Amino acid sequence: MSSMEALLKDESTRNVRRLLKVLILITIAGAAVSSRLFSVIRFESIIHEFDPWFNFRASKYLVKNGFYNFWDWFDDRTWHPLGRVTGGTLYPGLMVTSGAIYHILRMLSMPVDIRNICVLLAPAFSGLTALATYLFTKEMKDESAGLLAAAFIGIAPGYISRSVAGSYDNEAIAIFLLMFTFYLWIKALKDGSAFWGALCALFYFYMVAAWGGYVFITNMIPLHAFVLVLMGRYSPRLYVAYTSWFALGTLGSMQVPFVGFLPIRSSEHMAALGVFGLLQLVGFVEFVRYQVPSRQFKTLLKALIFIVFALSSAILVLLTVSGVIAPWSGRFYSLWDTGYAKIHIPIIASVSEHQPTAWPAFFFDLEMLIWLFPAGIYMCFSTLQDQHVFVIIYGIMASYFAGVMVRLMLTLTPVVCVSAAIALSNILDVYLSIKTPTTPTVGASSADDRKEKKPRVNILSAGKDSIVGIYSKASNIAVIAAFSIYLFVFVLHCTWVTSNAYSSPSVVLASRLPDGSQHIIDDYREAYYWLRKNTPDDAKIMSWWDYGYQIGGMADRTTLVDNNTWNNTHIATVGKAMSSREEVAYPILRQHDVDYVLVIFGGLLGYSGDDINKFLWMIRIAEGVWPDEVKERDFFTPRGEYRVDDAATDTMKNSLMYKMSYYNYQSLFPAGQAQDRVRNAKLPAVGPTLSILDEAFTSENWIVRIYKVKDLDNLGRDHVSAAAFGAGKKKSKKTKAGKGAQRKLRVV
Amino acid sequence: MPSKKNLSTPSTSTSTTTTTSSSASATAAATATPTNPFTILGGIFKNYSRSTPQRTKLIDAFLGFLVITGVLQFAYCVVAGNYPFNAFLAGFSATVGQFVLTASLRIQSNPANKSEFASVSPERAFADFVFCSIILHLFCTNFIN
Amino acid sequence: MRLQPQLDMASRKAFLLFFVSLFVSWVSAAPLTGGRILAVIEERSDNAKYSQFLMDLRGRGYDVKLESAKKDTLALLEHGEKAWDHVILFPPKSKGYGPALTPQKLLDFTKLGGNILVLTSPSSIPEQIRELARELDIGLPPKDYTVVDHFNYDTVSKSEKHDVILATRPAVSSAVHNCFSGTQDDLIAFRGAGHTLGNGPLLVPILTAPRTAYAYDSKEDFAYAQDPWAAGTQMQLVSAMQARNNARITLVGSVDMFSNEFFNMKVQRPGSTESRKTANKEFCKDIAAWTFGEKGIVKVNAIRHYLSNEPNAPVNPNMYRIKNDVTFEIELSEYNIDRWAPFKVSSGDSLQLEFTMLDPYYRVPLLPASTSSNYTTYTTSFKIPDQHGVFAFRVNYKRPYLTYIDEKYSVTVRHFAHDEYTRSWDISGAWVWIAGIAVTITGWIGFCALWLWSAPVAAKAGLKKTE
Amino acid sequence: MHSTTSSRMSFWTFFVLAFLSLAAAASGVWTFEDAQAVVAAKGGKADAYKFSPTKPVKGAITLGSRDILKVSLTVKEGSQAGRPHQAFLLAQEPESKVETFFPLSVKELSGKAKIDLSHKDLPAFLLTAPSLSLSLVLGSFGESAASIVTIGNIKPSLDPTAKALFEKQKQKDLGEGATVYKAKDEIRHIFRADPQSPPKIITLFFLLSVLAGLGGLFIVWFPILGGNLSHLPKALKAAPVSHPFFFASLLSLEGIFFMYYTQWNLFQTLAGMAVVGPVALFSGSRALREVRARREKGER
Repeated sequence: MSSMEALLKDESTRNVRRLLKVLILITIAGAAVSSRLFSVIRFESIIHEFDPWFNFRASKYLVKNGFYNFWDWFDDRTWHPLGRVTGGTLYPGLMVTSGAIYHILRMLSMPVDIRNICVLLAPAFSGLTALATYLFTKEMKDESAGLLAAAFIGIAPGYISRSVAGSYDNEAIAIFLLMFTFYLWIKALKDGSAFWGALCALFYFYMVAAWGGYVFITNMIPLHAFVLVLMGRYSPRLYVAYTSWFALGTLGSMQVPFVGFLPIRSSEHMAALGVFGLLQLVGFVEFVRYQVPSRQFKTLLKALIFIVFALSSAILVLLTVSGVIAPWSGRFYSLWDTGYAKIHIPIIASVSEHQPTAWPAFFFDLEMLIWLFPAGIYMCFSTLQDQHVFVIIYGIMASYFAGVMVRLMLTLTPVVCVSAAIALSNILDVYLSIKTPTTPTVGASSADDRKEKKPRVNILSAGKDSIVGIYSKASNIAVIAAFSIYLFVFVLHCTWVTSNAYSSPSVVLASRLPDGSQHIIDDYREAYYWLRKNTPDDAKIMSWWDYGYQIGGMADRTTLVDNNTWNNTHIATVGKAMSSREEVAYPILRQHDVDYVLVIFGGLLGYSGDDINKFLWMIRIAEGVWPDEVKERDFFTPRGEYRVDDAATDTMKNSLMYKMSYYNYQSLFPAGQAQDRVRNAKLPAVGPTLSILDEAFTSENWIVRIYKVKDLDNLGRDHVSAAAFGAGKKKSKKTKAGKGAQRKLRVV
Repeated sequence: MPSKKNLSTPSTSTSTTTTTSSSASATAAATATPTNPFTILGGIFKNYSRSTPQRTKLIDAFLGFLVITGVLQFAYCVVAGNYPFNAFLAGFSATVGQFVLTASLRIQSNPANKSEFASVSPERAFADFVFCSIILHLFCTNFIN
Repeated sequence: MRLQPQLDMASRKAFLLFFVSLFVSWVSAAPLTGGRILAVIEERSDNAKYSQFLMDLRGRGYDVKLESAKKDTLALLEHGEKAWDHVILFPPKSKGYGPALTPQKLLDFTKLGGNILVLTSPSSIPEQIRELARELDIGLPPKDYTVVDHFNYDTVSKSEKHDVILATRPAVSSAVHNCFSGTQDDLIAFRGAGHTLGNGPLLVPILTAPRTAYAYDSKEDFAYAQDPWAAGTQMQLVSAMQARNNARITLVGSVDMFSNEFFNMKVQRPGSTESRKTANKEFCKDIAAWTFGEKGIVKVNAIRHYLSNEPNAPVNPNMYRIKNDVTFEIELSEYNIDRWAPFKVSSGDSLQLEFTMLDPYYRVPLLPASTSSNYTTYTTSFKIPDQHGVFAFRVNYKRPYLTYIDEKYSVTVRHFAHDEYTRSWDISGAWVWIAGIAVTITGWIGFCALWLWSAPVAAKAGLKKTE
Repeated sequence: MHSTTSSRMSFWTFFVLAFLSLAAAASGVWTFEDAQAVVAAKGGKADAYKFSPTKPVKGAITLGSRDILKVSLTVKEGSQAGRPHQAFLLAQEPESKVETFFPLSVKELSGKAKIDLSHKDLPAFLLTAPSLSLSLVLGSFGESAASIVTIGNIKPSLDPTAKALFEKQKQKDLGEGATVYKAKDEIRHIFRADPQSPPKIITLFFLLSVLAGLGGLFIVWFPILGGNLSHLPKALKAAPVSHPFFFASLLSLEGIFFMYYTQWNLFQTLAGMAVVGPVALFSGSRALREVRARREKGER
């Protein structure tokens, strides 16, 4: 025990302690990385779900054609025939990062396949995230808290969900950048150094290049500054830090082609601009206040500030209304009003990760942190310095947004980890103090000497003179034991969630056979490779936008729409084709020179994420553009049910999607026994007929079905009658030419 | 005490931009207090020119120059339209950025703020200033195309 | 990676053209689209009736096989390939043609590019032909409905029935490249049934009944045509369907047209004084020639597009940039009986180039630039629209009596690359802001120098300022 | 176009006259007499138009949607009444020459012929036409020459809703025929207008004033505020290497930016900065240490 005291307090052993910290951090990083490798072990080293496939494709393009070609990339393999100015409409940060890594490894004569880099990028950066979180928390409390926070963020499912090996998405690096930018901001604010401010701006720039979520930083930092000003905590340090960050950061963010002039134009960025102006004013006024210590003048100036501020904000509103500044983007609205998207922008509402969060999700993703979180916030309140204000604001905002959108759980997780760590380390400080009341106990476990002016105020051991604290071994042991159990359970939970919930690459599905062994369902890749091998290289594939990126990535074929949903009308066109009758759909298919149509059908396997279940969104989106041609109502039975069995409406039964899904399906079953296992409905005895499409391919479990679009009839007949004739059906004989008005005239 | 006075100098620099506000203050002053705001401003000015070290004045001159350049560019944009817009942004934000950086330098290297900037000596401040400016110039040259 | 498709598409096209030309040179003895004709004729005795017509075909290098429809080895296709290049169906004596010639089989034959010449007579229009006609949207009259015309009948053949109609060739039109309007005052003797056509664009009338003609039931209504089946210009005597794959099916209402009798007949209009020989020989020859692809065959020799104002720009690139100036060229030949000749667009018509993405952004006429011994080069130039995307050069030239030309050549139109915008110093508007940056930087350098090396002169400065 | 029809009409009458005279020589000619066309309006009031082989009805008969046009006449072979094998009323749309026929019912002996014509007898295509020219064709076997006579024009009058309906019907009949193969009308893309630079004079004015600002700065610095570089020798003495290097590296950095602006690409620029940056860093730190020394000596 005494040796331990020595280790913890003695000056001579500082290096040992530093070494210890480094070791701990490395272990944490190791844990963070390794726990994200489940997916590779369970399945294989493969890119996951949807967006990553595009990022992967883009990275390959970058590595192959170099940076400038990537920048000018016009992609004619997607959004046919519109094409996409890909280079100008993506956040290049991720690809450039992996591209750089690729080339560096090359330089070190370690040729690594770009795919492996992409697969393992997210885990690697999660290690860095842990480091960034450590630094951030260190600024908040002390190193022990930092270490705890690093450990938490390392394994918190809320973050793992987006950063397992293979989920090669912007968030993979964005969270690291988020935390590091915040750390630099706090640093710059504390020291009032333009240097740190500039670094913060640089990393902000990197963040902007990497993820659309940069808007969160763009508003968090100004908000922090604004709150500080309101709290009367304006200081030259704030001025220096903020202005240097804003001047460089904004200019930097405008270098990213996709962002362009937004920082000047769009409302999301106006807060930063406003606060910048405000700080200039406040700065000015502060100095003049020093000049003339007359009370009236002070009040006068106060008035002045608010007049000017009101004035500028009024101008801002005016500009927004007059349209000089772009109004808030739809996604942003849906943050404030969850109902908004459903009504106005179905395309956004349809995305699963834009749904509001279910309460259990919080516990599922954060486990015990979620109840330590408020405690941590409270701690911050109790020792309220500038940086703590930041944590508090961050906590409040993030938890609101996380409640609104599932995906924003991601931005909540770090702050939860931080404040939980603060709370827990406070507890440990108290209960691990192996002290006798002779000497006052201040943060025993964190015995490092920090260059902080004010002594760290610790709420649980506030008031130095009166010795408050817990000294009975029993209670110490009890509490510590309890918490170690909590932590233990936490680790168990995280591992379990990671391995079971977040590690499956939705490209390959796993199912358990009766005997409990794992069975891999590989229909997607089967179908995509079929496309790759059996269709001409310039074939155009029409499918719902969810599968666009995968078709582009795995099948390497041209698609009409994909997950980059930039053109609502084009998507609506596909939706219309899917939801209308054959003879209506056919001209659309011809016009977009579609060769193949691909649908996902889970009916046989009971795979619920199939197109019939997404169908309503297609209809809604199409209805948004052609309200009088596609009507959602027509797809519901008079009693308002969405059915596929006998009771389905004719509109439903005649829709292309329905026909493609159930074409020939009945042939699998004894007559009249056809069963849809997803909607568990008994299908009509006679299956749908297709006249404009030929079935080209159906995967093993019928999940993916591909149809070829027929060419125009050689004799200019419509497909239905042509098919009828082919089947040997006779037309009604009509040798008598009609009389009078009935007589058919040739007028061309 | 004089050190404190130094702080007022941005008034020269900022007053060019916020003439409207100062006049507003004048009216408000008339309502708020009998003291004539113009005399106050004059006092400030005299105070400034008397008790500001020449080195600081050099900085202030630079600040003033930046403000004028910025105002000119903005006026040009208003008069002649903002095509090409990126050039306008590059030019204008170059001056604005340079202004705030220089202002930061001025604040940091100000003896009055020793307490605030414990870790930043004037030379360190200058180094930061150079570092930031270089980045600023890089961004601007890249942006103007 | 994405250049690949375009490339091998181009190569495919080139190969095709090469193959076609090869084929042409090889087959130059025999007709362009092959010489094997199956003439389905019931008994050999009839052979004599049409000998002139058949001889004429043989004379033009066809080898004509006469077969009975009843023959059980008769087949249009052998292992999925055409067994014949063309088929002539003479009207059968019995009710039908038999299993070898069901409409389905006939259509499969056309799918593979086989041409069919269908000859009918009022007395025998077999059910297969009726079904076929129904598919083609051609209306055939019931049995025994004959066409008569009390204005243009032949007075020489002392027929009381007025059923030998004297039709004239279709009028010459500036808009339509009509292979059948030969010498205008020809008289064509016709005895048989008429038919009506639907509005489909693939159907073309070849010989239209006179305005005053009508079809009546020659077995019932002797005294008075209460209920004529069709009449006037709405009724066709000879017409054709050219399928999308350019296979041709010609339906003739009168088999007698092709008989030696009619070939040699001298005819006279009511009212006119002198009698003339019929032009049936020539006209039937025209019909056969067109149906079997000796006439009205237009082919694309080559397609070229390139940047107009660059001397050595690559030909047929896969990618252009918005606002490029491009030139498009297409070489067209027309086959005429035995050789390829330059194709000439008729004066009232125009060959058009579309530059389209979803909708055409341009539809401009292609004008003849140069003419060689066997093709004409049509060309046009335009500025690519300021809209990026996958566009297509499309020459969609479909005209009656001519094979369809529908060439679609898709190219990618990209946006400006980062270094293709006009540089800021070229835009006078930007000078002020460039200068702004310049002075800021120079000022900054000066300031650095001052900050580093300026010596304080406190007092003097103070004085200067105050006064 | 109306004029053209009338001219065509006169042509036909002329033709017929010539034809009749010619045929008369040979034998009888199919013709008709006491012919009239009566439009029986719904209101019961009926107005009759008389016409004969030589004199067609002047002007156009308007045929309302409920009206019935009753044409009645007596057919004559030569001079005595008879029944021809062919007795049709032809209705032709003069533009497209599209024509349809209506057989008359003729009494065997009296030769009395009549036909009723109303909207429901006319195909949609003709019904929507502005005007139709009616002609009568009579012909039969035997010697007597057939004859065709234009007897006048009718104007089918449609109320807009009905017209729209028939137009739709017409399109339906056309079917694919709507895409008739012929040259389509020309299309040319219209480009967006390029942004314009402001008049040069304004630009130059502002340009000069900006440059003047720089001049002003130096004036304010050196003469007025008495800025100077007189510490330079001292600095050089104290740190002979680092000061020049520092300043040179700053200059060269700006030079690199200029090159980037004019011709270099990003990577060349970054490489250049990577070379010059460290120099600036080290020499800078040294130089500033020297400056600090001066400050602490109180020389600044």
